[in-house]
Amino acid sequence: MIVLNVFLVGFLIVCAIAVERTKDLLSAVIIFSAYSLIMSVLWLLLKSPDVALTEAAIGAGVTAILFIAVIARTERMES
Amino acid sequence: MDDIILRTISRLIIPFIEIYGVFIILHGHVSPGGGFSGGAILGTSLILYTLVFGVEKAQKKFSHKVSDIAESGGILWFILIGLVGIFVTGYFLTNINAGFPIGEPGLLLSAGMIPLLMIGIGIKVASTMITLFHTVIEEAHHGSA
Amino acid sequence: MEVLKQIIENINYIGALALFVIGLYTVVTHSNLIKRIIGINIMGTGVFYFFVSIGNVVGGNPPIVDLDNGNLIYINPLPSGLILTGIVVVVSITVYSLSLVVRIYETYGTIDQDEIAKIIDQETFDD
Amino acid sequence: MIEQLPILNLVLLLTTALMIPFTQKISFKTTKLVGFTVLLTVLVSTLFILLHVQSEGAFYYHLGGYPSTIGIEFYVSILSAFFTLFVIALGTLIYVYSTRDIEHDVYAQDYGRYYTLLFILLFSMLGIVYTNDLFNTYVFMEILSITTCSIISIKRSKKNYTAAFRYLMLNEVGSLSYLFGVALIYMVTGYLNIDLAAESIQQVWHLYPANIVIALGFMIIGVSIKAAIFPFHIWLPDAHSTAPSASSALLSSIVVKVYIIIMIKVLLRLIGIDILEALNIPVFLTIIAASGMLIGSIFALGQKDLKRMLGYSSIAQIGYIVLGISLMSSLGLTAALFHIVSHGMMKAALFLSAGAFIFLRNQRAINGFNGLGYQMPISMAVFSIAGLGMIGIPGTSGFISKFNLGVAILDANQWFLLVILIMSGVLNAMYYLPIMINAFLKDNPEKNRVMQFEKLPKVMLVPIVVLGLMIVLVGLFPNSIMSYIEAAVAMLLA
Amino acid sequence: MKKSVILLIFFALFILLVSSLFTMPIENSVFAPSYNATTRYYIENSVRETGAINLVAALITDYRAFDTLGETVVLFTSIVAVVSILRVSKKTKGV
Repeated sequence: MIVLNVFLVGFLIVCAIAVERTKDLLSAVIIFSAYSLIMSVLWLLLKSPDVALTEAAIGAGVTAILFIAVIARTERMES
Repeated sequence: MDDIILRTISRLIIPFIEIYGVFIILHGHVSPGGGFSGGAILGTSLILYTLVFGVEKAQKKFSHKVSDIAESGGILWFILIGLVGIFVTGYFLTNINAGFPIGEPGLLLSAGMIPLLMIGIGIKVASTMITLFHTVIEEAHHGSA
Repeated sequence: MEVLKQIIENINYIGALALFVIGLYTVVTHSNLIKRIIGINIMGTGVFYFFVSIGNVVGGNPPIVDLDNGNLIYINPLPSGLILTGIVVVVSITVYSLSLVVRIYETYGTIDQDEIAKIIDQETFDD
Repeated sequence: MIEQLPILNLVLLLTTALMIPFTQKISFKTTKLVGFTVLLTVLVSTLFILLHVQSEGAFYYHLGGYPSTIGIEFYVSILSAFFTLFVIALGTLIYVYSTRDIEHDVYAQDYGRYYTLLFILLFSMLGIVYTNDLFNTYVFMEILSITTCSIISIKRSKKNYTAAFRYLMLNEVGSLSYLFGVALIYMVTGYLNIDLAAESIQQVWHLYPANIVIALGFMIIGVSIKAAIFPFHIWLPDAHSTAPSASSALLSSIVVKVYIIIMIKVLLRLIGIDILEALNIPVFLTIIAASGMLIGSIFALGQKDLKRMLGYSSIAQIGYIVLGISLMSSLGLTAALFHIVSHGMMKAALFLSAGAFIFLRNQRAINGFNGLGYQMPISMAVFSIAGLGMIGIPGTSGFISKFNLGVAILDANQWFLLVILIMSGVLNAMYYLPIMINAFLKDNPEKNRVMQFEKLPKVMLVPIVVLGLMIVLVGLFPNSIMSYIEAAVAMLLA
Repeated sequence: MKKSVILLIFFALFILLVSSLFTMPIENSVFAPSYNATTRYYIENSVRETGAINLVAALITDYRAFDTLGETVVLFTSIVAVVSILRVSKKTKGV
């Protein structure tokens, strides 16, 4: 279990740095969505199923959809 | 987006998502979940409907008028339940002491005001999510002002 | 070796701090407005992760009472409850700031802070 | 019954906010009347609470009837009772003013939304002042930050969007820093209730000093960003100058002060003076306050836009308040709390009269005030009174607060601070006096020097005049509010 | 150049936070200071007092229901704020 935990945290930090580095905002949002999903798995490992469920529905679902809707209305690349 | 596969599949899937959302809201006090996650799932089903069938059709199902009532109503419902506590015991948002039936722990019909509040929160969250999505995309449809 | 063991045992806290700092860095250094909003979200999850980690108990059970077995150890339910509130709050802020971004793009034609500052300077210079 | 008044006030304000979308459909006039009635009711009941607390002492209100270890509670002390009265009184005046002023700044379709936001704003400020729970404070802080930004952006003009966005981002960084501090405090104490956490901090302070130090740092920085304390003030000039006039008055006179109340709660009630002095926090605060006082005034000197100048002046005045807190003595705190009230009244008067100039003449540039005193005598007179108060001329409330601050500084034996105080006063005079002199003594070639009757609508004029009278009355009879403030300080330092 | 300095500052902040982390009570056991009498009270009494076996639900909608009220108000505020800048009503369209 602890190996999975360390692995997921490492993945999480890589995702966060990737979001920070990516110039393409759409990819950044999609990576961020994956990040939220990993976060919800981690919260499941920390035995908080309520928070995990909420994060999976709100963080990975609704937030990502709204980000994409806004990017569709503005510009996609970061200069 | 007029695709027969999308339309058929989403017609099939959306009712299940909605039932799942309602299930999560109603079982908030006996299993993980509750108003926030269930409401978000319910909202996501309507977002899916909007994406497949377009804003106009979705707004016919969920108009501004309905969303106005759902948003104010969710909080007013919360306040109303809180005020019951004030009238009975003198404290805001009281559960058992205000006379809400506790039932047998572990069953669906138990825990006094908790499921009632969860329903209010669920409606509120679902309507907020869908209204926010409609507001953000609807103007692109009309062309920028 | 000792240090590595300590790090692995407390990886949750360290990860949370790392996310907090990365989020803050993104908010401070990036001039793209959407990137900043994502930074706020990362920072928020970092804080929430830290908060939930405080409530964790090694070998504990999820905070759903098992009525048949009274001797279980449960984790601390309070941090989870607080974070449920926190997640929804951050989503609300995100949505509002996104709608501001939509309007900023419509009026200035860009969502880059530096370019907007240039346009504003130009306008005040013209006045 | 009187114990339930705080929560009933909150519920009343919230219900009004929720009902406005529906009453607005009936008629906008009824909405305004209903709002005014609600505010008057809340004002009267806060007054009752204050009188009750003064005679019977502070009381706790437990939400849900749960004791303070497990539930949320309100702590209605003389401090919170007095400041809720202050918030609601100023809020009511600004509300009355805004009923006409919004026609100038906001589209007709957004009137109802503006008042919804205004009532939620008042709701959250009352909540922050009453609550005795760290996480509950965070929730109310978030409501407050989102409403303050949206009453700026509701004007729907170009600069408002960028100002509101920058404000929102900094606000959110501040909130999350505060929440991180709360997490660290919760980690070592296990309580979110301020009193219980404070007791526990006194015990564990030697065991886990790192927690307390980092938590204090993050919480103070978070609140400082929101209160525009000197190095974190960058959002304030834009936000205050672009917002609708009524919103600027609200932001500058009440909202910023509410964050300072949170700061006082965290510093004095949660952490306690002993730990603060062991960590040398007062010295840091003094440096921040002194540099804020000077730099805010210096920037204000160079401004061409009236509202922007008032914004920079706020930064300097917040420096005065922080200076009073940083002295950590009962005299210093008295001066700080008095200056919160007096600056609130003066800044509200200044912003409202500035709004009046914009409303009637569209006059924002500082160099265009020649002869305005003859065209708008009443608002200009109130502007002058408030400006003189900012400089610290005897007879205004500003003089009393500066005098008290000076006494507190002398008591603490810190002479260089007195020099800074006087320098800041001189700088204040340098940017407020020219406006008044231009308005009353300089000729305007286009208009003759005949005193005209003021054409400002009555609902806008009355709040301005009331604020002007209040500044003078508090300046002449400071003891009327000083007794409450001294009781509050005695409670904080006990 | 400026960016690398900022990066260094943030890295220093991270190192500072992590190094002070090891003096904090991070053992994650039932003996941690945050797992105090209040937590035990919630675990032992919440089923009897609220009837909900999900402790988190009991917390957010009973013991600390006022937080949840505040949080629904945040949602309501956000929607009013978004609508107040994005929605263009039919009457004023084109303004």
